[in-house]
Amino acid sequence: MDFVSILSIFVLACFVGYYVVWSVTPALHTPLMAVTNAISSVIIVGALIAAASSGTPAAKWLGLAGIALASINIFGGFAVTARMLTMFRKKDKPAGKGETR
Amino acid sequence: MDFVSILSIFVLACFVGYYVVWSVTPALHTPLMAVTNAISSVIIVGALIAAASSGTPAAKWLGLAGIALASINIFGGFAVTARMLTMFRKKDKPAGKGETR
Amino acid sequence: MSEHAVNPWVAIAYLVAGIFFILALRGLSHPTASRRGNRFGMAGMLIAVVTTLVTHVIASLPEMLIAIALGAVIGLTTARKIAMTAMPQLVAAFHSLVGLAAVLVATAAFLDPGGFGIVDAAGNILAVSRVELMLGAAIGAITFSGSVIAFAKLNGNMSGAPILLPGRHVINLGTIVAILGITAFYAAVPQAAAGEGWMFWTALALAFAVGFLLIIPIGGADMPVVVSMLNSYSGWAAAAMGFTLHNTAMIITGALVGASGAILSYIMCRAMNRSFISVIAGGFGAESGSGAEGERIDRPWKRGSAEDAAWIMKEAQQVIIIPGYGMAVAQAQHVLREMGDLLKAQGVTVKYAIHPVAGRMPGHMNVLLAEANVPYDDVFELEDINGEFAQTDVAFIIGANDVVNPAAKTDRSSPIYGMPVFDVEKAKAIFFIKRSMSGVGYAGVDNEVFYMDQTMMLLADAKKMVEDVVKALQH
Amino acid sequence: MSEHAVNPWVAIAYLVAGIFFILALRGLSHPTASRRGNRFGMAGMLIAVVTTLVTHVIASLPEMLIAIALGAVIGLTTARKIAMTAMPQLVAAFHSLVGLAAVLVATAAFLDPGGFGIVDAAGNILAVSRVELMLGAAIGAITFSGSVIAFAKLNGNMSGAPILLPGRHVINLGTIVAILGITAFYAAVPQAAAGEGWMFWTALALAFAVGFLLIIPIGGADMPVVVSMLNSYSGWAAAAMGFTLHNTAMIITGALVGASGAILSYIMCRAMNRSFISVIAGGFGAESGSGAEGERIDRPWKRGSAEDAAWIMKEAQQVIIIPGYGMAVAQAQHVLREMGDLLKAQGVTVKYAIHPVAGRMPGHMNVLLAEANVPYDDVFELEDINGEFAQTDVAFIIGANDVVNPAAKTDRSSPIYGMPVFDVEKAKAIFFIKRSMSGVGYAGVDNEVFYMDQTMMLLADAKKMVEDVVKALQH
Ligand SMILES: NC(=O)c1ccc[n+]([C@@H]2O[C@H](COP(=O)([O-])OP(=O)(O)OC[C@H]3O[C@@H](n4cnc5c(N)ncnc54)[C@H](OP(=O)(O)O)[C@@H]3O)[C@@H](O)[C@H]2O)c1
Ligand SMILES: NC(=O)c1ccc[n+]([C@@H]2O[C@H](COP(=O)([O-])OP(=O)(O)OC[C@H]3O[C@@H](n4cnc5c(N)ncnc54)[C@H](OP(=O)(O)O)[C@@H]3O)[C@@H](O)[C@H]2O)c1
Repeated sequence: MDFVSILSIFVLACFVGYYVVWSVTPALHTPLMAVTNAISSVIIVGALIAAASSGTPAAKWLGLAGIALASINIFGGFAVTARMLTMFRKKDKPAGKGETR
Repeated sequence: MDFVSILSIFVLACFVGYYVVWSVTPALHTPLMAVTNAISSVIIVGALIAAASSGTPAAKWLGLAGIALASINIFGGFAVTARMLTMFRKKDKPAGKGETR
Repeated sequence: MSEHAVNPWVAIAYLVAGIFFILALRGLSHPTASRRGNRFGMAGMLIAVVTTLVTHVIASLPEMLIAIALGAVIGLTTARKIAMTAMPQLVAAFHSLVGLAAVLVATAAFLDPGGFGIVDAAGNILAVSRVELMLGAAIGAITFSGSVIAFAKLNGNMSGAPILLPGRHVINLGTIVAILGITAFYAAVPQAAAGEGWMFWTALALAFAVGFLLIIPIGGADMPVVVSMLNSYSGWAAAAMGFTLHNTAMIITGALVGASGAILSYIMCRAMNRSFISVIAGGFGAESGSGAEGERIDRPWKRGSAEDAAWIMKEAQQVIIIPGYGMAVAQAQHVLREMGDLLKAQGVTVKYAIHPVAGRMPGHMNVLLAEANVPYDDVFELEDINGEFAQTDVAFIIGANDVVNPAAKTDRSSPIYGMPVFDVEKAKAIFFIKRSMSGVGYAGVDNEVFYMDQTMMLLADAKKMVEDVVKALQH
Repeated sequence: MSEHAVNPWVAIAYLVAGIFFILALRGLSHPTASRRGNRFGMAGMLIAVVTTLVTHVIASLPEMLIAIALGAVIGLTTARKIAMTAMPQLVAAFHSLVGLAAVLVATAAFLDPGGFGIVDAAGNILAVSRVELMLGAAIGAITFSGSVIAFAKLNGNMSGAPILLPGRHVINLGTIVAILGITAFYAAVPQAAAGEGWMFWTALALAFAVGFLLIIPIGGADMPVVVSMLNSYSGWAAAAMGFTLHNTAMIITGALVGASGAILSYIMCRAMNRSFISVIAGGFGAESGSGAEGERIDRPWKRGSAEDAAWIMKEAQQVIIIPGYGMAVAQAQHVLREMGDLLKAQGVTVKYAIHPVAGRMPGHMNVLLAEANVPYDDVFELEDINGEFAQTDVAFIIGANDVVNPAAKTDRSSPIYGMPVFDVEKAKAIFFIKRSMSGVGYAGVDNEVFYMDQTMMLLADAKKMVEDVVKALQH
């Protein structure tokens, strides 16, 4: 991929981000913060490349540390988002105490 | 540009199109049809390339015909959109008969 | 600069053009931003054209300028002269041109692949480009012939009645499969072997035929959905050519236009409570507005006069005007606005209520009212005004019918059941303008509102009737 | 498969991952779609990770799996244990990790450019990659140190008071300019000349310092805007690394996250009626909730009891509950829902009204109420419910303050003037829970509502007070 392709992808992705975020309902803004956290850890791809490469030991260890940090975020971020989202319920489904049935 | 870059650009552009069109106010759906008409004539770029190339005379004449057709659309489409859009006015601005002042 | 320079600035210029097209559509989210949006669109087109001109060695500039000038004259004249009520036809006509232009470009690229930079070392067209070219040409051809039929039906050059060939679904599907088969075969042939031309021309001819065959069975009243669908196709054709030319502006535009057409078709189908498939399968809407379904039982109804209407509306607190297709046919928008102004001068609150599928095209009524200088803040959408009918003295229905039919809410067997409609029956008084008691709307069904206690039918041409109301209001 | 294969399927896999991330955010447009959205997000991440693993020769799989497992354990434990009221801190902590990971990746790429495929024929790092690396590292470092401070302030490990160094604007700006200058110089050096390492490490150290310096002058109460801004930064850092690695998934994600953080900051600033610049300049919100501004004139007000509240609400037709930051602090959401259920059982209509900036984080109140099993169709946004106060018997304000302050509508000199607020003063009766008359809200201003005729102050900890109301309702 040449630079201009990447730039084009980036610019269009910014438009998509703009629209998709504005379409998020305000009630879910906290889960939005949590899930953006999780997905921004896609940086783990870079850490994997660093750890996989056998070039420099220092780079490898930095990569492994990056993997661990990003993993905390990925697992933690998606799990906490899922936890929050399961809390949002409609009226008709009996909730709360009703759940123990 | 390789094929995957182009594909990525296309897919993201589809997302942008989806959001941007849904955000158009229903009152302006007719101008929307007219202006999409105009911009889809960007196909004139292909016609220009065909007409510019000195390869095959047939291709050149097809290109020239394409230029003429696309130009009808470009000028006609933007002009008719502009004509429609100038009609949409707010209340406070005195309109109609008031215009002759 | 030389041909096919891999100059990144060229690619960036096309990207900017594409972004300007996005901003052009984005502007349409509000009337005040829309004019600037349109200028963005023009600027984007200028950038695309100029970039193409300066990055190619041009062997024939005078001819090209003549072609552009010719197009400009025709386009500008048409745009200035066209009546707003003829917009559906105009859009169809314009689509046919885009489709044909796509066919011409694809054919030119096929004949002169070198000029388009899509040949491999051996001088053959690249496999992926072969697919793109063929698809671009085929979609363009379908768009062209389909739009020509849509134009003829909308413009009255051809009867709106659906023409139903026996076995048409089989024929159409078979032809489309044949086109795809030829495309696949063409792409798979390792060399541009003998028969290359034959394959291209056959696929193209079949595509022209399919466009024709697909549209003739569809009734005139369903044409707006078809026009939108063809709009979408013209976008995909442009995108296919963008893939061939590696041109970001064309790809972005294609996606925008493709999405726009698809979404507008969807909105129309949803508001009419019909599936897209049923529209495309055709055969519906043949008798629209012809009043052929006269087998209704006679029930009592009240006839009103222009004077009655003028008298009652003058005394009202609030009048809601509901325009429909009949207003467009009668060109009654200007005199309607005059009536509204007279009522406002009497202290009456006047609002215009527009249903998403009133008329025959999305946004049809809005453009006509805007043409008549009705300010857009007097114009309300269905969900914003529907709660107000209970507090409204007069619902003034002019040339609308299906969009005020309560059967959509109550009668499960009605073809329009489930379509959202105006709750006009809650208004204290209803005036209903149409030409005759036997005439029906697009869906061809009777309307309970005609026979309600508070309804008065004003039977006449819409323009004539409103002129009479205006006269009555003036003294 | 070998390293850096130009296999188009790899690029397509990353594209699919990026699209899945778009769909993850898109799901959040409605609660019912949101769970599926979250699964799209997980699937996207899985695709990205697996694609990376299968397309690289891996010298150290066991270590990598251990690192992932370690992260998973820590992440999952935290996610399960964390209290919903601690979400702002958690988000800040997670951001710091993303920032640090970006720094580590950029540093690794700097040390082993060959492994990342960003070297030219002579073995030097490509100029454009040098810029991207440096920017990615710097943004990551700012995100890291800024988020650490934000975490400490939100979690109470550090005083929320702004720490104002003299000349801090000059220092900060100077440091940022220095980083940009070094980056430009580094990119311009034709060879990876001597001093390459020196430049990278200096810029990195300066960036860590800037993150620290930028955030310490900002008061604890402004932290949510800061957290969102840092969220945005972490996105741009990921995008920068995506440019380096030519990775579509990272670029798309970066743009999504960048946009999300920027838009949330914008929404908060708009709802607080403050400019983003004034937040970032710092020094505001030092005394939030501390009640230090006690110099108000004493005016008469009425004290209510839990029994009064229970009695009056039982007889009401409609009660609107307005929760705010105090409800979160007191963890009163569960008992509040119990109160609502008891009232509903008495035939009272109970609605929850949430202001866009109630609490200390966008959507803060919604999550807490959802945690307490309040169904989301009982929860209304400002513009949807504000018209209803005139027909409401009781406005029950619990731990909210600024969001019901009428000064925002009337007093041009108020710091919150122009912020949209609930029209609670139109309700027949108002109950106002807070701990003391001297305590103020985030903006530190007095509230006219305390002294209104129909207002009764319920002074106590929110949880305690609502528990008493529940007891009173139960017999
Ligand atoms: N807007 C779109 O995008 C779109 C697209 C496709 C289909 N449609 C369909 O079109 C329909 C639109 O509903 P609508 O309420 O606007 O129109 P309609 O239901 O088609 O009714 C038109 C009415 O106007 C009357 N009329 C026709 N010419 C007239 C004239 N010169 N003077 C006075 N009255 C005249 C007709 O009765 P007489 O014959 O008795 O005069 C008829 O009652 C819906 O069913 C919709 O689904 C809309
Ligand atoms: N949501 C966001 O994204 C966000 C971000 C940044 C800033 N803000 C700002 O935060 C403010 C939010 O407004 P708000 O109305 O929710 O809160 P607020 O105006 O900050 O008021 C909080 C109230 O809760 C009371 N309180 C505190 N602890 C309590 C307890 N344990 N029990 C009972 N009452 C307690 C306080 O009074 P006592 O001390 O007397 O108890 C105070 O009256 C707005 O000014 C907004 O601009 C919001």
